Amino acid sequence: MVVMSLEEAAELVKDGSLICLSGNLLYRIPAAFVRELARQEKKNLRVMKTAGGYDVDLLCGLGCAKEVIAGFVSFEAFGLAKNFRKAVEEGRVKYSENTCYTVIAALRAAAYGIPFIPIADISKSYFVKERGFKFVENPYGGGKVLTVPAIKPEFAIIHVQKADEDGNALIYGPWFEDVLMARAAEKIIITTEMIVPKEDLRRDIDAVWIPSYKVVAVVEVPKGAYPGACPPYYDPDFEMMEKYANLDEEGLKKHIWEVRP
Amino acid sequence: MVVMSLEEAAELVKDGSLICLSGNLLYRIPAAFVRELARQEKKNLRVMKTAGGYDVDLLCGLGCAKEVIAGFVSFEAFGLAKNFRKAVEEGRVKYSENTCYTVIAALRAAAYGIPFIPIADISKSYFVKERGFKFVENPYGGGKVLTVPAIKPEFAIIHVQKADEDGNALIYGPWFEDVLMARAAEKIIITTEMIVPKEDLRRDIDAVWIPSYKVVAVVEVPKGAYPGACPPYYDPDFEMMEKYANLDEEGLKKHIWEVRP
Amino acid sequence: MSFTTLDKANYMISAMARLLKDAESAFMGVASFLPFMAIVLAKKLYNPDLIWYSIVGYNPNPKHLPMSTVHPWISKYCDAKLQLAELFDISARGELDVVFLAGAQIDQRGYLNNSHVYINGKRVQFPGGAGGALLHATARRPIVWQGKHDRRIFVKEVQRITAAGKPYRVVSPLCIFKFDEKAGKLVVDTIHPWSSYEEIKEKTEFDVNDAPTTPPPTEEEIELMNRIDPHGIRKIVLE
Amino acid sequence: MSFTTLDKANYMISAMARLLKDAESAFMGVASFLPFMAIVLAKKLYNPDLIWYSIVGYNPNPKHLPMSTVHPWISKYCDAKLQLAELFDISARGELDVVFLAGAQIDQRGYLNNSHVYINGKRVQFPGGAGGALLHATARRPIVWQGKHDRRIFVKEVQRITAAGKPYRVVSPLCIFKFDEKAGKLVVDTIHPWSSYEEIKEKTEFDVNDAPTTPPPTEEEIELMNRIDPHGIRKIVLE
Repeated sequence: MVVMSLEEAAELVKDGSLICLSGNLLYRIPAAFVRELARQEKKNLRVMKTAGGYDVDLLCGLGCAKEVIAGFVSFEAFGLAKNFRKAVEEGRVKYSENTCYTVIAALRAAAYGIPFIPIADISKSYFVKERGFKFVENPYGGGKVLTVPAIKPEFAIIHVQKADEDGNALIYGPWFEDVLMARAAEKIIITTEMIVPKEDLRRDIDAVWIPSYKVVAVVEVPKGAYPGACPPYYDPDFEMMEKYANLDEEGLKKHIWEVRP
Repeated sequence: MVVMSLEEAAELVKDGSLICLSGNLLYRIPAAFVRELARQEKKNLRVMKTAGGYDVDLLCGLGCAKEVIAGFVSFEAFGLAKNFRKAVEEGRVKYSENTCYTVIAALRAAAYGIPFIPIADISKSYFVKERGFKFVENPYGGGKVLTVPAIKPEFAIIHVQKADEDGNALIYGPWFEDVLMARAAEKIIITTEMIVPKEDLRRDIDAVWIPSYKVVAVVEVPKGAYPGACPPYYDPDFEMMEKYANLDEEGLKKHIWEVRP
Repeated sequence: MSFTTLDKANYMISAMARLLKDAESAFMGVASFLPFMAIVLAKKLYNPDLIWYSIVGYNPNPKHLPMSTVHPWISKYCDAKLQLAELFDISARGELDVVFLAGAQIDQRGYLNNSHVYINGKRVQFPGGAGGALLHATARRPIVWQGKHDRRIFVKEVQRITAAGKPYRVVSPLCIFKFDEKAGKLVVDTIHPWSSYEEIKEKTEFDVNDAPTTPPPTEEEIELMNRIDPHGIRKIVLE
Repeated sequence: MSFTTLDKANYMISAMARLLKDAESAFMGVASFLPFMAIVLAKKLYNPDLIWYSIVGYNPNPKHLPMSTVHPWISKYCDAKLQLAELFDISARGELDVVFLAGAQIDQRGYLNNSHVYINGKRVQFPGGAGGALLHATARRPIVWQGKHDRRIFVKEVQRITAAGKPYRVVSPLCIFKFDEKAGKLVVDTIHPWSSYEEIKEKTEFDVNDAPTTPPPTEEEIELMNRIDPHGIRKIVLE
């Protein structure tokens, strides 16, 4: 049983940690947890995700992140992620640009306990060199193969629909990279719309893909993905995103205290 | 829409094909399909699976298989897989022994479209050399890493609880390697306890992990895993297995015509 | 004849939908209103068997154009689960037919920059290329699209190669390019009726050619587009 | 005092269960009646937090010993889904604590042969080592078990190395070995009360030593074993 408060769970994440965030763009993001990280004024976080938005932007805008490992950071219809963009342009945040595919490859290698994994040849892309991805000779013949080294996040922070008090967690609908990041990370923090009895999870066993063994915290946070969506419970709040997209740093500081949790 | 009869589906598999079979031991095995392969007197099949039993034994005993790529073939409590054993001992079938882990690694590499994949160091195991698994130098430092080359089955033959007429397929309970082999194979043949409308599958979407895009046949075969289990519909038939375990070749020949489909 | 922004969006969508007539499968990345509409159109009007790999599931059947690529509206009506990772694997295996890719900068070779540029030594950051690097390199027919057309976007050579590959077509608000295999570069295939060779020449950094006029969307296509997107969200892309 | 086959199975199960008292996690392979019983015992009596990675799911809670490792009885009461592939990854990452492995041949180094042997030039085929090659090499504490004990099984050197690793313990129907790190080989840790140094010496190809007697199962353990396996299926292993 690892149930705790949002505050306690966020305290587990130390300055400088490499964290991986669940969901994609505005879908099942651990938004409440990210706001709590910001309220606790974390510093030097390294944030990893295939496609970030609100979550990555907020950590960049409030000085919590020093590095973003991702393939895409944007608000889509609501424009560019302004705070992320500014932080990168001003050199306060390092954007370790990947393609979503190489973020996945790095997580796969970590999940499998192997030091690197071969990938398709994308070596014309500028970031391949910048990230230091290397070729190896295919030992079975056929020439050189590009590879990606493992990246093992310290924490996978995953917002789900339901979990039990040990941290077995259920995801309805698309997973994005969440189950993979749970496999790859050293530790898992689950925020969940609701904590349910084990029997309830068992009845839905085919959606329960995060076993508890690495879960260090389970936090019940209804609307924990807000302003993102957490189906079937709520859709994204586009009005809030429109407002958020125009916030400056002062506005952001207010935002994390106004929008609770 | 790729619905067809068991006979038609089995005709798609040509002599010499590399096929991968679903389930594990006595759980959700494509038993009816395997019997039909035997009734059609297929030859020189290469059969791949982590842990086989009835299915692999039957194909070996009736002269359909020339190679078994697996980590384990047995009837557990009902003894050794006699027909498999005899065929291997007499040199009629080549047992390309692996460990279940390397079968999975080979399927992963095929699924990811990469020529090989690093694995943990198991190089003291005799079959590593026999299978030709090779080391590569880790390009990120730290010495040599063992690898497994991709194996791409021509067919993944998967028995499931429910599928729609296009071949989107649902698995309740453990997957074993079934979803992975679906990803790795060129083509998928689905045998299913029942064909259901798309709307029914959608209501159970979190269990629908085989998309139709590579499915070339969907066959409705109630009790298609018999004498294996297909929960929640039926448990394994241990009486039949006890009987089966003692069949000689003549007995096997009768068995495939007596047990229908 | 005058064309509204909506008309222009409709032309682009219709053109993209028709490119899918013989497609086996299609994937669109994030933030892709026009490809979303094109895929829905193609599936309803021209190619019911088109496989749509979406980020939130396999073969979705959305009723409306949502404000986000990952909106729950889309995931709700899928035929099966699909992980983004698997979509990438499909493309890495050479099994993905059409992919729609946006380009903040697009060059004559068909290479895309979605990373960043330096303007007067100052870095201007884009969102990143999402899945583009892999998909452009491995999908059979990448279709590149852009809601704007000017000399900073259609450049001779991108400042950073985010994604390299040969586009099947490049759809802009002025014209459609196709890839000339022999010359190894983009050539104009059709010009939208509100534009001209002269305008494209002026607004493109690399050399362009004259070409026939892009055929208009049909009544049926327009009706369907209005049904999927009654509020004209699709215009945003061109604004 | 005389011991039935059931008594002997109970001793072996009890010994294995006690080895799990401080275990973090355990996995058993296929065809493993005794480890199955030991894990259930350990979870109920000594170590409720023990994580049980099973082939059919995470932390199952079966009521009875089934005739198959993958029986639906087991998968029905799991806390979460688990793929065999993931279990291997857990072990490859060095995160698996105890694994139970069977050995058709077991040698002094603790290496296992589950592949085949040649007897008078004739091949005798075993089922294969299942997941053993990886698990023996990477789990923290492999526990090897065997239902029989003779000189063809406990050999100086296995004819084929299916799985190499250092066993934490080897549980046989005559005794329990532990691994002597310094000597790099198995030594007898305890001898079951129905056996003796002399018997083990006679039935083991490699050198053995005398050792104290294996403690008996408690009443509580026996009662629980009888409840999980009222028909005594567990005897099969020793027959």
